[in-house]
This record gives sequence, structure tokens and C-alpha cells, in this order.
Amino acid sequence: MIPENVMNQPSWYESSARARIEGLLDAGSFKEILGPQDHVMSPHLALFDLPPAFDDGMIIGRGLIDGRPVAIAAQEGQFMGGTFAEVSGAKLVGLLRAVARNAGTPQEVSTVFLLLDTGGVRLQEANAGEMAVSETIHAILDVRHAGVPVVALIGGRAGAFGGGGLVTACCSHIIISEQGRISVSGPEVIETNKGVEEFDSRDRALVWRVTGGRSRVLLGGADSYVKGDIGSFRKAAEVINNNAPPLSLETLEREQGRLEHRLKAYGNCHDTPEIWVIAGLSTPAGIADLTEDDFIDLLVKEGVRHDAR
Amino acid sequence: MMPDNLISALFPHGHTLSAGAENTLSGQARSGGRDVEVLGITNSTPLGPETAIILAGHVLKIVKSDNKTPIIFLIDTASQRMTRRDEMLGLNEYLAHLAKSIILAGMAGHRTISVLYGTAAAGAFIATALSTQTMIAVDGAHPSVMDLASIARVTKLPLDVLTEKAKKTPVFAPGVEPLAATGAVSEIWKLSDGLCAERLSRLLADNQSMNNDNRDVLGAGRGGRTMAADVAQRVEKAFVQASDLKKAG
Amino acid sequence: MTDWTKQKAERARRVAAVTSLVSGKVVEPENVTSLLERIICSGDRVCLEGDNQKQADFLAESLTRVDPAQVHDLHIVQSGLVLSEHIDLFRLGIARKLDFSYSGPQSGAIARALDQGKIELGAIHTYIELFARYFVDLTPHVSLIAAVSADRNGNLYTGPNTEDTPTIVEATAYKNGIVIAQVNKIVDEVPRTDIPGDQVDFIVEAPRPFYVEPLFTRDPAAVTETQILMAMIALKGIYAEYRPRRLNHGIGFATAAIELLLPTYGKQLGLQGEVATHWALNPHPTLIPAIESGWVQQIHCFGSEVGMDHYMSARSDVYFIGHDGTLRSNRLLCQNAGLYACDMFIGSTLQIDLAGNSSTVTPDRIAGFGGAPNMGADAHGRRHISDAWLKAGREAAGNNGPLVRGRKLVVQMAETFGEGMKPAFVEELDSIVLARKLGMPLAPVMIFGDDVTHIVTEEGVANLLLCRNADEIEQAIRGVAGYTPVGLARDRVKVEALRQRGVIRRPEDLGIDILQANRNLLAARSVRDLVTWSDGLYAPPSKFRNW
Amino acid sequence: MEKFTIYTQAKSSLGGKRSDTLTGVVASGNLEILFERKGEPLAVIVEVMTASHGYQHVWEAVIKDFVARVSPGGMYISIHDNGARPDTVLLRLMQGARLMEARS
Repeated sequence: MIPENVMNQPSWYESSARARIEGLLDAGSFKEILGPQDHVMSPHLALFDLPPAFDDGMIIGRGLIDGRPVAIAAQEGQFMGGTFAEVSGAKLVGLLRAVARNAGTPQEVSTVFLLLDTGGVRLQEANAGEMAVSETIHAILDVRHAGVPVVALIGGRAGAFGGGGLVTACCSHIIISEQGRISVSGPEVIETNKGVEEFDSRDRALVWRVTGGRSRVLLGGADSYVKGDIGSFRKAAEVINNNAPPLSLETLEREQGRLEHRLKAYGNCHDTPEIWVIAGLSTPAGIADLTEDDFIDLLVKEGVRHDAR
Repeated sequence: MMPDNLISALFPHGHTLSAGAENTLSGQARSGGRDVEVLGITNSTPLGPETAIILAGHVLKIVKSDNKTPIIFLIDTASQRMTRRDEMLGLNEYLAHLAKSIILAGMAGHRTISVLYGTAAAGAFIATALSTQTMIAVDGAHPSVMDLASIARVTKLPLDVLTEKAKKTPVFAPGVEPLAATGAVSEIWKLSDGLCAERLSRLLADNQSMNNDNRDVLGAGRGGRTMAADVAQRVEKAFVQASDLKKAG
Repeated sequence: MTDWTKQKAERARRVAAVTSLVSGKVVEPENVTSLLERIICSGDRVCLEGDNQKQADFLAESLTRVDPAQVHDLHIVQSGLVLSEHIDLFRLGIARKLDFSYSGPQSGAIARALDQGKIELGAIHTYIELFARYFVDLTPHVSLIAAVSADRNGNLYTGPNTEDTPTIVEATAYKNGIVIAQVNKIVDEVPRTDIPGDQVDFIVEAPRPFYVEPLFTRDPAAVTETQILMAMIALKGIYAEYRPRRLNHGIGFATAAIELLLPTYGKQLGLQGEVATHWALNPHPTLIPAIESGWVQQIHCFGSEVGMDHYMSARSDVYFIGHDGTLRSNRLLCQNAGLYACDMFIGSTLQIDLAGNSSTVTPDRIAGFGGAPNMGADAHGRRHISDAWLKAGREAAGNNGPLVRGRKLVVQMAETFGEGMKPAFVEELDSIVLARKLGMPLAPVMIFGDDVTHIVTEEGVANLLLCRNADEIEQAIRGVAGYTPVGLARDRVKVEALRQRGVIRRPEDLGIDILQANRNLLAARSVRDLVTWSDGLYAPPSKFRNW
Repeated sequence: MEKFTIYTQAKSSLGGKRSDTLTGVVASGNLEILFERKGEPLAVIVEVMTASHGYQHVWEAVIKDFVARVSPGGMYISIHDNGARPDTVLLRLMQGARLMEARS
């Protein structure tokens, strides 16, 4: 007998960006914008003798969740690490600008879902990618300013690194799974720059303790924690509604207070179990080893909520 | 160390700038006959949570005052600080919080201008200079995403090959000119020509539709990003059409 | 008058020479190098326990510090040569001659040292073969071994990674040799006595626990659709045909895929309880789902695997567990079981030639053999029967031929192209090229073609038992060699004829839709899934985690 | 990057109604294939862009087998390859054809 918790639905972590979109939206409702048949591809990869992708690793469009119209964008983490680049970035920026512009019109959507799966900026087109990240952040905030929540879903192979980490934290709400990782500098980058003593990137338990889904949601870097199957992400996406915090001075003041408190309370810690000790969690050293159900129970018990974002 | 040359070039009519904790600076100055708020990072400081939260706190306080005073950011940072501890604490949230605070200030009617007088790279660049409405590069400015040596390591290309390619295709080359070509840098000023204070007051006077992010259009015009603006516009058009399709289907 | 006790006297002389360095049997770590300089004499045969996994690393490091002017020309006789210190011994001139089995990470360094004349190579053995020679002509004078704990009398607890230790000690201690053990801890009482203290001369508490390499952990997340297809072909084309109950699996991803398909695809085929019930096998984490689903009755292990200890202790109906509650492994006995008591060996290989010879040697590496040649050889001494063995024997003899004996199923799995588009099928093995270059009289062939019964690739399965001559074997191999140059050069008419005879069977011949080969068929798709299957008992090493 | 186009004919048109489909991802050792229903009903045109140089004859052999197995007439097939092995190419082609044969 295969345990139910193993033989589950298609896994978010393993699936392609397109499969995630299919699984997240109401069946058959996805309308892709600038899809593969439009051949809008990176003009820069040829210089590096790298093959392009028909969608430049960014799939965008509209669709329905529970009948509600939504906008959706998914990065394909397996293509060039899901990186922000000129075309992939412009597709995302265009989508966000369209959502902001159409808020309050018949074309409006209720929510934007960003299925981030990214190593950050594509270095082969670094300047364009850096600008794409900055423009994405500006556009996300415009969307939020227009009253439409932007929700990040994190649980792909590439995580949300570099500029992707910043983009994530600019969203109204962050849904993450155990495998999800959020960080600015990746462990390999820190190891390369600062040495293996600073961050041993091959110690994957450490990598996840520092950047992984459980630590992020416990510390306040993410808002909803889900099991790693696509169905669980969809369930969490269904319940997101307009009570996500608006972008306002009050919201950012609350975030200021939250982040100041975090720095003060945990600034001397070097690994997350030290934080959990201070935070008074019951199994500070064993968070990673809890079963999914036990961890979700812990979250319910702790009542962790970080709505100031 | 305070960037005294820069400060006197920008604000010859007086200021109250002083150095703060964690390599920040803050205070007020006069420009073009009005008061401006000035915030900054000094000493090519890698941007960590401490510096970011102090600056964001200043920005939010200014926004709260509700007087729409322009904010000038003087930036000499580095990359984001690279430590395990900072990442564990959620450096991404601190940097994003700073970016959000600066952009919120713009939305709330504060003219935001950054003056890059030193280095800025990667996430620190995004969270600071690139979050303002207008970015100016002055002497000593060296913006980048990543240095070529690191890009060489990641792309597994020899450095000299990469350097050669960078000459032909500035899309990944570090420095003011390549980034200006993408639309990141609005103007490049020289401190020695004595015109910076005047230029700044002109910029402050021009606050038309400053919250429209048109850097991609600028990049297209300058030839550094030929596709981005066009693609974004195509998507915007198609977005409306896709909603019609939904109704039809 | 002949002195018949020269060895005994020599042993006594050496032991007496170190009395100032020891307290009873215990030697302090800082005195180990001096002790080795007095115990070991130039020209000695030395076994520096380097197993497949467990490494006497502290003793190895200490041995590299002896004065080469005093101790030199050692003859190293050990199964695994995997630490850089092992190579250093030759580089520093402490050792000169080498007889071994497996080198793994040092395979490149060994090839270079051979080329530079730093190593005088005796032979590259299979495990059982080297162990056998310990008792005939390669008996160690001194053995430096590793154990988990010792008491002050030298009784050793080797823990789950017993591996080679009993064999090494048996050969050394009973032939007037000297046995020195590094242990992680000296304790008042050992949990169980794996090696009796009277066979151990000296013990040292090493500054850090001995190194163990997780060699058998294959991350389900890395199993590809191609490997799943091959596993389906193997299950339907071989397991379902011959029903081998007793078997050994190699350590590659293709066989890991089979293990992960047993509870799903294997069950669909109705094979549960019919195949793969008894194993000579390392503790593969990927077998956990099959064990938990009730497929497996019994497993004997060569060694242990990092992270599997608690799981195995809790599954003592399946594994060999001491009264203390931990695994007892034994490489010699398990290899012997693989040779004589198994109906099938199935494993991955890197290169196969047109006669079915296979090798994992590349031009600049001497990786050695380990156990595959014993597992993957028909044991001509076998006299007991099984259905699988008899069926294979009948196929080999032809329907009308006399049944001389059965055959072990020896199955080689190979993706037609390996890393960097390197074809797995070749006209000439790299190992034969290497042997020519180094002047080796015998090319290091892993499994000889005349032992191979089946070859499985993503294109299909070739049954060499049904081939009647060298030409048929060649075309059967070309016929599953895909788009490699060897495969493209097939004689299409002959290959089609072999297919009609069932010598070659493609997925469609077996009723397998290649689009079924998808990762959702795997009983576990991640190491995390394996932990869940194991009820939290499996504790994978950090490098395999993504949580 | 090596680019070439393979023109061939199938015995019959590929069934199904879908106008296009994308299968696979341009990841290391993988490829993406865009199927478009356009052109002559029996023509099969395969446009290949690949990071591995010098394997055109292998591509031709794979396409030949694919066409013999599936008969994908009327397909314009564009491939971006990042070092996929031939068996992966064949698998993706079969997957793509199967998706195109879907009714909607």
C-alpha cells in the first residue's frame, strides 16, 4: 500500500511552469499572451551560443480560479534558471502594467499570481535583467496601489533568488512549500565570495534551514505554507481574496516595525534553531524533521501571521 | 566618510547633512529655493538589513509628514551584504522594504531622485538607486549587476572572451554607459563643471508623470534595450484582447 | 635444525619494540606514527582497511607520516583505494606495490601514478578474489583496520559497516600478523563483539570518527524518463519472464528506477511475491518502498549505508541484525551470496562492445571492479536449481540441446548515450585501449560477454542466450544500440529477423507504451518521499536533502 | 548553435484538431518542440536549432523513425535543443504528436 502522503498529486517542485499553470487555474481557462507560436525570444542568447526558448521561460496570460478572472505569470526554472531577462522581464512587466491599467474596467482581474522560479537576473543579459527586476517591482506596487493583490507562489527547483527574492517580498501575499527557497545571494554565491566556513552550500539541510519554506513562513518571510503538490497550491490560491494588505503607509510602517523587531530579537543568531529557541517553539532543532501535517499543526498552534508586507 | 565634494556641488546653498549609523547619512538641504530631504549610503557599504531598515525608517517618516518634500538619495553602496546570517534574517525582505518605501514616497507625491556617486550592484542597486523616479550618475559612479569576472565564472566563458563580447553588446557590461543605454540612468553629470546644483533644481521642478516608469522606452531610444518596451506594450494590448476571448469562449 | 617459528619470533620482536608506546593494547593518537614505524618493516604486505565505504582514515594519515627512509617498499593489499592518503603512500615512496579491487574517486590518480612508475601494479581483483588471495599468497603482515568502538581488551564493535574487517583480521591474526585498529571510541563494554580481542594487537581512539561515504544513495528526483522506460522494459521483459526471486542490483540509476517501480508497475504486472524476494544487496534507500509494500523477505548486505541504520534496525525481519540491534554486514560473505545464491545480477555499465564485454574504465581512469564481476558471473560451481536458473540454461542450450546446467541471469543496463553524448556501445572498449597503453597483459573488463545474458537499453532488450553465434550477438547488440554509431551500423534485415525470433524485444513488442514512462510511476519521487515511506526512520545525509 | 531544416513526407496527415502545442523545456540535456499544423497535408518540416554540433545525421535518423512510427503529415516542427540525447528527442516528438492528436 502506497502511503497517501507519498503517492500524491503532481508535485509543484517537479512540474514545468506550464503544468503548474494548468494545475492552478480552472481547467481549460488559460489564455496565454505572447505564447510560443509568437516566437518572441531573447535576442541575446545567440551571442553565447545558447539555444533560446519560444517563450523565453516566462509564460503569462489570463485565466480563471473558481470562476474569478485572474492574471498569471510563471517562470520556467529549468530554462536558464528562470531568470529575469529582457524579453522574459518585459512580458511580466507588460502583464502587470496591463492589470494596473485595467483595474476597475470590465477587463479587470481579481488577483495576480506570480509563479516565481528563478535564480535572479540572467547574467548573459545582466543589465536588461536588472532593469526588468526593478520595473517588475515598480509594476507590482502599481498593481497593489490599484487595489489588486499580487500573490507569489514559491516552491520550484530554482527557488526565488537574487532579484527574485526582492520581487517576492514586494508581493501582497506569499505562498510557499517546504521545498521553496527565498534568498538574495544564493548559498553558492556566498560560499564563493566568503568561503565555505560562511556558508557550506553542499550542506543542504543548512541551506533549507536558512532559506527554505518552513523557516521563511515561521520567521515571517512567507504567509501561507502548503504541501508540495499542485493541488495544495491551488487550494491556497483559491482562498486568497482582497483582504491582502493594500500598499499603504500604514502597511509599510507595520512592516518597518516587524523587521526592526526581527533584527533586534534575532540579530545575534547564526542558524534558525537559535531563533526558534528564542521564539519559544517546542522542537527548535527538529523543525525540518516534522511531518508536513505536524508542521502545519505547529503553524496553526503558533498562529503565525505576517500580514504587513 | 561624507561625500563632501558631492554635497557642496549639489547643495551650495546650505544643508544640515550628517553621518548616521551603519554608514548612512541624512538631513535637509536647499535646492532651487526649496527644502529637500537628503538620505544616503556612504563608504561603498554592502547593503545589509541594518542599513536598509534605517534608510527605510527615514523615508517612511518623511512620507508620514505629508509635505511632499522631494527626497534626494546619495548612493555609494556595493552589492547586498553576503552573509548567511543576513540571508537567514530575510535580507530580501529588508531590501524589498526599502524599495517599497522609496517607491511609496514617489506615489505619495515626493519627487525621488538618486545620485549615484560610487558603486552599486545587484540587489543593493535595485533596492536603492533603481527604486527612485530618476537616477543620476556623477563622477565615481560605477553601477553593475555583477562584475565580469563573476559573470565569467557563472557563464563558464573565459574573461577575455567575455570582455571582448561586452564591447560589442553592452547588455551585460558593467558601468555607467551600458546601464544608461538600458534606461537605468537618466543623466550623467560632471561635478567639476559647476552646473550640478542648477541641474538638480531643474529636475526638481520637472515632476510631470514621474510615477510612470518609462525606463524601457528610454532604453529603446538609446538602443540598449531594443525589445523590452515593445514587448511590454504588445502584452498590454493582448491582455485586453485575451479578456474578450474569454467572453467569446 | 630448521626453525619453524620464525614468523612468531618476528611478531614477538615487533610487539616488544613498542611496549614504551602503549598502555596495554591502547596507543595514544600522537604515538601512532612512531608505533607504525616500529611495527611495520620495509617490504611488508600491509592492508590499510579501505572498504567500499568504511575507511581507516586516521591510520592512513598516520602511515603517510612515517619516515620513508625507515619504512619503504610496502606492498599494499586492500580492497578499496579511495583516500588521497592511499595514493600519497606511493607518491612518498612508502609503498611501491599494489594489489586492490576498487578505486572510485582515486581512479584518475592511480592511472597517473601507474603512468609515472610510482605504482607497481599486481592486479586489479574482484573482492572475493582479493580476499581469497589473503589466505594464499597475499596474506598481510600488518593490518590497519577501523571499528566503531573497542574495549580495553581489544574486542571490537564494527557497527553496521563491518564490511571487510573480519576477513582482513582472520588472514592477518592467524598468520602471525599484527592487527591495529582505529576506533571512534574506547568503551567499557562493546555492544557486540564483531572481532574478538585476542585477534587485535593495538587500538587507538581516533581524533574523529572514521569516514564513511554514502555510495548507494540514488536520489529519486534524478531518475529520468529514459531510466523509467528501461526499468519497465526490464520488469516486463526479464523479471516477468524469468521470475528471479534471488538477486542483486547494481548501484546505478537504472536499477534504482526498477526498485522504485516495484510497488507500482511491478504490482500492475502481478509480480509481487513472485520476484525479488531475497537479496544480496547494499542498503539501497530506493528499495524502501518495495520493502514497506511487502515485496522483500530478506536482504543480506555487503556494508551499510549512511542514514539507513535506524531503518534497518527497525526492520530486523528483513535485514541481518545483531542481538545488539544493529546491522551486521560482511562483504566476503555477501559477495559469495551474490555469486552462488542469486539467480540474477542486473546493473548499469558505461561501455559495451560488440561481443557484450562491458567495462566502466575510461581512458584515463582505473576505477577497478568492486563486486560486479562476481555478481555478474555465472558460477560454474553452482549445483542447486531454481526455475529462473533453469529457464536461462534451457534458452542457452537451445530447445533441442542437452541441458548441461542452468545459467545465472546477468543483465547489463545501458542508456545508449552517456554523459556528454558519449556512446555506450563501442567497437572497442576503452579498457582495452588503456591496457595496451599501459602494457597490461589483461584488459580490465568488468563483465565478460560470455557471462552476459541480456542487455537492456531504452530501445529494447537483447537476449543473448538466444543468440547462436558471434554474428547474432553482434546484431542483437547493434539492434538495441539506438542512434550510436554502433547502432546506426546495424544490418536492418538481420535485426528484424532477430526481433521476429524474440531475441530483440522493443517496448511495443512487450506492450509498453513509451509515453507511459513518466515520473508519476515512481513509488517515491524524492528523498523526502523515501523518508516518509520509512516512517521517518531513514535519515538521509544532508547533501541529499531539499528541506 | 547549429541550424538545419529537415524536409520529409509522411504517409498520412496527423489526426486531431489542435493548431499547435509545445512540449519539453530547453533545460540541459533536454529540448523544446513546437508543433504547428500548417503547410502541405503530408509534408513534415523539422527546423532544428541545437547546441550540440555535428549530429545532423543522427537527427535525420531520429526524424525518419518518428515519421515512420507516427506519420505526422502537415506538421511544422520547430526544435530548440540543449544537448538532448536521441532517445529524449524521440520521446518528446512522440509526446508532441500525441498532444496534437487530442480532440480539442
